[in-house]
Amino acid sequence: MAVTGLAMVRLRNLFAVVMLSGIFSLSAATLYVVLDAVDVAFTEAAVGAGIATVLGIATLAVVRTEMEKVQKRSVVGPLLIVLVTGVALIYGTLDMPHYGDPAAPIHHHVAPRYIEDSGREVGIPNIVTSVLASYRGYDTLGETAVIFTAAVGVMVLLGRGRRRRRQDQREKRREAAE
Amino acid sequence: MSPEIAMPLAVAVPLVGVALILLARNRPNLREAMTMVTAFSLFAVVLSIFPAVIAGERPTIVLFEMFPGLRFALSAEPLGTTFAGIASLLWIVTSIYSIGYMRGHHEQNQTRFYAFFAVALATTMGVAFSDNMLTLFTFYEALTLCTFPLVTHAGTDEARRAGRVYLGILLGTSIGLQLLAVVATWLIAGTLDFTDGGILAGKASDGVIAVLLALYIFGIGKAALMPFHRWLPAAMVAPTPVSALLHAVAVVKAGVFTVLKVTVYIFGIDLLATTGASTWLAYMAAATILIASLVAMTKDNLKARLAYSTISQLSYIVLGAMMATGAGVVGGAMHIAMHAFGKITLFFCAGAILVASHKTEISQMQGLGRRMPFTFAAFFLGALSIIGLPPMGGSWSKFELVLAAADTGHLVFVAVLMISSLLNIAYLIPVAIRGFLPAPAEAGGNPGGNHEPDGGGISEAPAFCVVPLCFTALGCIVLFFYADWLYAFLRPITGAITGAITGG
Amino acid sequence: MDVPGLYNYWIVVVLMMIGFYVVIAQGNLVKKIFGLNIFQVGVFVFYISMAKVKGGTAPILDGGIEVYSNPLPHVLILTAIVVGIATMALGLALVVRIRDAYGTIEEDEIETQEGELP
Amino acid sequence: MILLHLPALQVVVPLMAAPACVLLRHGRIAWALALVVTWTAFAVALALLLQVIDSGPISYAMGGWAPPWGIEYRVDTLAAFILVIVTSIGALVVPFARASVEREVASDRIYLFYTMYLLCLSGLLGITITGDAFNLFVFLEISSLSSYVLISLGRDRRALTAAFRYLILGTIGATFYIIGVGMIYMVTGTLNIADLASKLPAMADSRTVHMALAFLTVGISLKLALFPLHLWLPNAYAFAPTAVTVFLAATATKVAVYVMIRIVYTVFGGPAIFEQMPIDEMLMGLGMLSMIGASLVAIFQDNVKRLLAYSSLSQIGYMVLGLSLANVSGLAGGIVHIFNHAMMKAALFMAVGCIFYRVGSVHIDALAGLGRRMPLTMAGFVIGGLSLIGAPLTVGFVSKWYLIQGALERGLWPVALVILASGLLALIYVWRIVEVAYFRPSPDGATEIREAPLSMLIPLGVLCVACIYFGIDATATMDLATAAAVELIGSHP
Amino acid sequence: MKRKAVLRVTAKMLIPMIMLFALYVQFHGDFGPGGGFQAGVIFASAFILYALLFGVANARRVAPPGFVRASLSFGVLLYAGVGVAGLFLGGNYLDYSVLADDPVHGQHLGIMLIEFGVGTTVASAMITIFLIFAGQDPEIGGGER
Repeated sequence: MAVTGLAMVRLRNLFAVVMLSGIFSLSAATLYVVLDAVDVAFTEAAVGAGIATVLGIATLAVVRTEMEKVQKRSVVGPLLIVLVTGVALIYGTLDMPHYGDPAAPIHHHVAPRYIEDSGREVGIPNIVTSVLASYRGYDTLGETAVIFTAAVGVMVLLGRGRRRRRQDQREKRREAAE
Repeated sequence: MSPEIAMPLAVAVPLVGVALILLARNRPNLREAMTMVTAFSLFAVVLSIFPAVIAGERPTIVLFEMFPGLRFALSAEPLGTTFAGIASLLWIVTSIYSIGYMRGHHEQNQTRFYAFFAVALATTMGVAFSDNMLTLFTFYEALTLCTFPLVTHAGTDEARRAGRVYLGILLGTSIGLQLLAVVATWLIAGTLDFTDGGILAGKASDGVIAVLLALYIFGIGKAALMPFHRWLPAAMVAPTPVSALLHAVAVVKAGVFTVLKVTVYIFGIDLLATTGASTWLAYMAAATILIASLVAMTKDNLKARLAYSTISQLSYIVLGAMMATGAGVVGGAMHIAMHAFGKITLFFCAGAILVASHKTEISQMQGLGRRMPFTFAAFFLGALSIIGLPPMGGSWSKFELVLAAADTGHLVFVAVLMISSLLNIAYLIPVAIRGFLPAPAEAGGNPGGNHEPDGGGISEAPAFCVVPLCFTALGCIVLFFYADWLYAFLRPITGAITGAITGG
Repeated sequence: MDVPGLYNYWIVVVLMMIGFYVVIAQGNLVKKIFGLNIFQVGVFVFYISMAKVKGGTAPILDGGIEVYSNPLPHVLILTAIVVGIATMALGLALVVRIRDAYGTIEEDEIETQEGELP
Repeated sequence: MILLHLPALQVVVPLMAAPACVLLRHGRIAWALALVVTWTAFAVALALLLQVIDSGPISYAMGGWAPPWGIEYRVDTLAAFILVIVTSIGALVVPFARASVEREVASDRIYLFYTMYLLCLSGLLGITITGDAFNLFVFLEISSLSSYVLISLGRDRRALTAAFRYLILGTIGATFYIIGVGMIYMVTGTLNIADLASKLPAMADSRTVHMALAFLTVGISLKLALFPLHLWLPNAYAFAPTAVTVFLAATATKVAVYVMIRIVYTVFGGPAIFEQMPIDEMLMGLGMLSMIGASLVAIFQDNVKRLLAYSSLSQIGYMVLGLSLANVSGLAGGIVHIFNHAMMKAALFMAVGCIFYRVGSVHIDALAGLGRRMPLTMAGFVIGGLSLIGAPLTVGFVSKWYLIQGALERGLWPVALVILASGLLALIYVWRIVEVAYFRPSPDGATEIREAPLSMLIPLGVLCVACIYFGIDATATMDLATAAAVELIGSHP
Repeated sequence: MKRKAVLRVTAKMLIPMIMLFALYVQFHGDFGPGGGFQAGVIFASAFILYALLFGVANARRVAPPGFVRASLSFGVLLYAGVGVAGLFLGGNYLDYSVLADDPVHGQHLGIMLIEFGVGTTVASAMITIFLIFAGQDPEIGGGER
């Protein structure tokens, strides 16, 4: 995955970047399966590898730009920020519970109830679904609202079709000229 | 009418006047009548407060609570009542004068002028009757803001620049220093009420007291203590009635009035006397007196010269307060009244000269006195009062101040006051004398000839201008004879001292 | 994937930082959006890996299985993925509009054009 | 029954109204719906505030699942106060927006505008009211996504790049936020804010917790545009439609400040964590830098909207400074400044909106002579400006007073001086505009400029009256803010 | 166009399958991985496939924008409405237990309804977004704005 990511930094062909992003998502999805998160993997595959790639390609087709231009800017500043952030994160990990440690606090406070009681309280086997839809159903309502927002947002931004928009702009310019 | 009602009314009356003025904006005569009615009613209201104060009462009224624990309140005590009385009396005079001046000078935007003038008076009343430092600060700031449109009245680039200086220094000092001092006082003392004997005694170390005092004294930019005096000469671009009432009486006196209030009721004279925090500020004031007088001598523009004279005179009052003795404070307070009458006369004269002859520079005024005898006579009287010569009111306040200086043993201050009087003579009297000298040859040559083409147009200013300035000039003389009464009226403000001594 | 200790997190950090770098260092708007994607996926992996319990299985109740991985982070990340794709769609829509308005999707060129405006 | 469910209704009503707007597909009807909904929300917020004052914090379990398993809605004094601020501004902006939006947004987009507006409002309300750290993120994204769209509706093409920049930085901020949340979740096993607050003090010296705080702070600082993370804000405010600018300037950054207060005080226990990590000093420094730096930049702006945007940056500095002072006066000053600044900035931007409506420009030169042509609008501007400067009898004075008091209580004289100096800088940039409007003659041919329509003037007037009323009688707001601060810090002075 | 014939025929067979799968994911989410969100995405991808092969115009005819928009809103309203129903039945917001006599049954019903809401919104959102992107006029005049 890191290799894919690094390749994305270097490549100038945007089409390839979008494709790599899809591959990146797919490998992330595989990783999720390994980590027992099947639902997440399913979603990541559908969204990250599917929808995101389609959108990316559609965008590239619309903006008609395949190659990124060579940059003149310095990379030192961003690199420094990234390094500082990274080091901060690593520093933060030092006191974290070890990976896969069953004694880690997250496995002992809130989660056990979901695992132990959801079968009785909600009555469906997929714990993720019961948490998603019932215990934390309100988050999911928010999530639906987010998707709704995005869809309406895209409608607002692009809904009129390009030709109409250009007409508008021409009119606006004419207005300004008057 | 009970004084409790009268105080908020004193603030409200001019504001009602504003509404009336705005309503009558399309009919100049009615509009000016409104101003006059308002001015007279205000004076009546203020007068109605005097008996109670003379009787030794301290009527107080709480209007509302501003922050938890901090009230917005008004109260009447001798210092404030005197100030309110002078300002409201002189507003009547100035209103009459304004009519003559504004029309004679064909000023624009006269409605705005009268409206903001009335607002300025309302806030001045607020300053005078404030019961605590927060209320005072509020009115103080409001006064700055509502006089800004008056300063920039002309709307020219010069006026705008002057307006910037005006606002910059006044708000800069008050927000930058005074507000800090007020909040700090609130923290240290737990109250901001003006209390006999001060509220800070025993609550803070000498060092803190000294810093606070400096913040106050420099933060009260309206007192024009150097180096924060630049706004006053700048404000002279305003129409002359503004310079006369606001920048010789209301605004600047609001400044020194605040200084006195802070000295007497926040710090307490005793505290200042024992810590000695004020001594170096007294030296600052003394320096301002001298330097401003010297600068005044170099100014050829009459209003500029008067402005520097005002700066110098204001520092008398600051000096009086900073000497931290009863006599000094009372002398300072009296000087508020005395200087008000004197200086407003001088400004009225300057305005009358401008209206009649369109002359602003002293060097051009040679010979004008013969054409405008009343104006120049009044100027002469006003000048005498400022200098402090009997039989003018100014002599008493100066006498008190010198006495106080001698009492405290600071002979330097005695010397400064003396030298300053000499300098006053040097920069004021020549103006009057020059007016009575023969006009220069090119201005006509024949002193009696009113029909010469050059000087012929100049005669006495409109009656609306001349009558007020005669009135105030006479006022200077009257004050000389009634100074005792004023002294007795003001004396209780130093009751803190006697109170401390007698244990009451 | 049984890397002991904290190495797992460190890999995540590297992923995140690659994405973060793309976002702040690259001038191409499309690339920025996809960089954001990588950055977020990094965070997702971080959450998911903290949910893993050694020897656990996917949190779907089934008789006979005792150890499940923690379902809560999974739920959170499901939501976060949705939010991510929503942001991305909106971002790309903006890119299209910017391309219309400026004729380019390079940050530098846009900045030069804006610099000419009052 | 309805009283019990007010917390849920607070957010859900506007949230449900948004899709309804899409279904209606008509600008005016959508507007009317938005009007009804925002005023309802305002009423709900007021009712909540009264309940909280009456009977203490309210906890509402979403879905009937008790916290920490379910999502909790928690309304304490601070949250109720912020809800009132957000909904009141939201309610006032809608009447104002009708004319303004019809002028600035294409007619067939108007119903979508109100959809977005309602979503943004419900997002902000959700952030404020929620007692769950992750739920906060979800609503943060609702409000952010909708505000990106709202900003991009501006007429100038720079609105697009501004929205894009905001999108990138906003998403980075949100991602930092979830990294931080992830870390604290990892060490505590809970996402509920109250639960976190009870568990975190025990592990306050963990490096993970420190870094979590750092990431949360940076993430939120991005959203609230604290210097030097402010780059997105000026253009976004300058080029968005005016109604949007009014709303965002008065609410969005305020809610971000609220989140900062929540995180630092409620979750991490306020003053205690400052002994572990010098977050307070860092915030104080940045706050002061914002106050001075942004004001200095504002002085040199010729676009009035941009000028006000920079002024917002500097005012945000006040709030951050207030929270970094970590004593009751300072924090209360910061909190009350959230309220006060919301009112004054909304008034100022509304005044600018009126000007734009009539004049068609917000360049400073276009304001020449407006004091005469649009006297009411300019009077509103002056009142807002005076509040910004902090003149007595306006709201600005109140917050400044308490901030100075807070600084002095800590013995930080230089900080007090910085607060005052920033007020003076505000004087300069406000007065530049006032001078042009009142003392420069209007250009020839501008005679047809009239006063703005009443539907825009009334909201402006209401805000101006509020600016003065709450400046004169600050007891109510200060009592609330002080109560909130005491709740956050504990009773020690 | 003819070269696409093979693709089209394959697609005609595939699309119903995908949709069926979507429905399966939608309602089987209780037991295996999946749920409304994933189902919505899969459903949308079936549609996208259709649009790619048969043209956007045809796709528009299948799913008129007005209809998509309506179902977009409907999903959110359904979800939020379930919550409100909970309120009226005496529970807290989004409390499904009160929806039926038996709490577990109520939970089941509630989850099914909201998952359906999510699915509807997600599918319509994805379709909307895709159609709009695809609907952009591909004629760009030489890079000028």
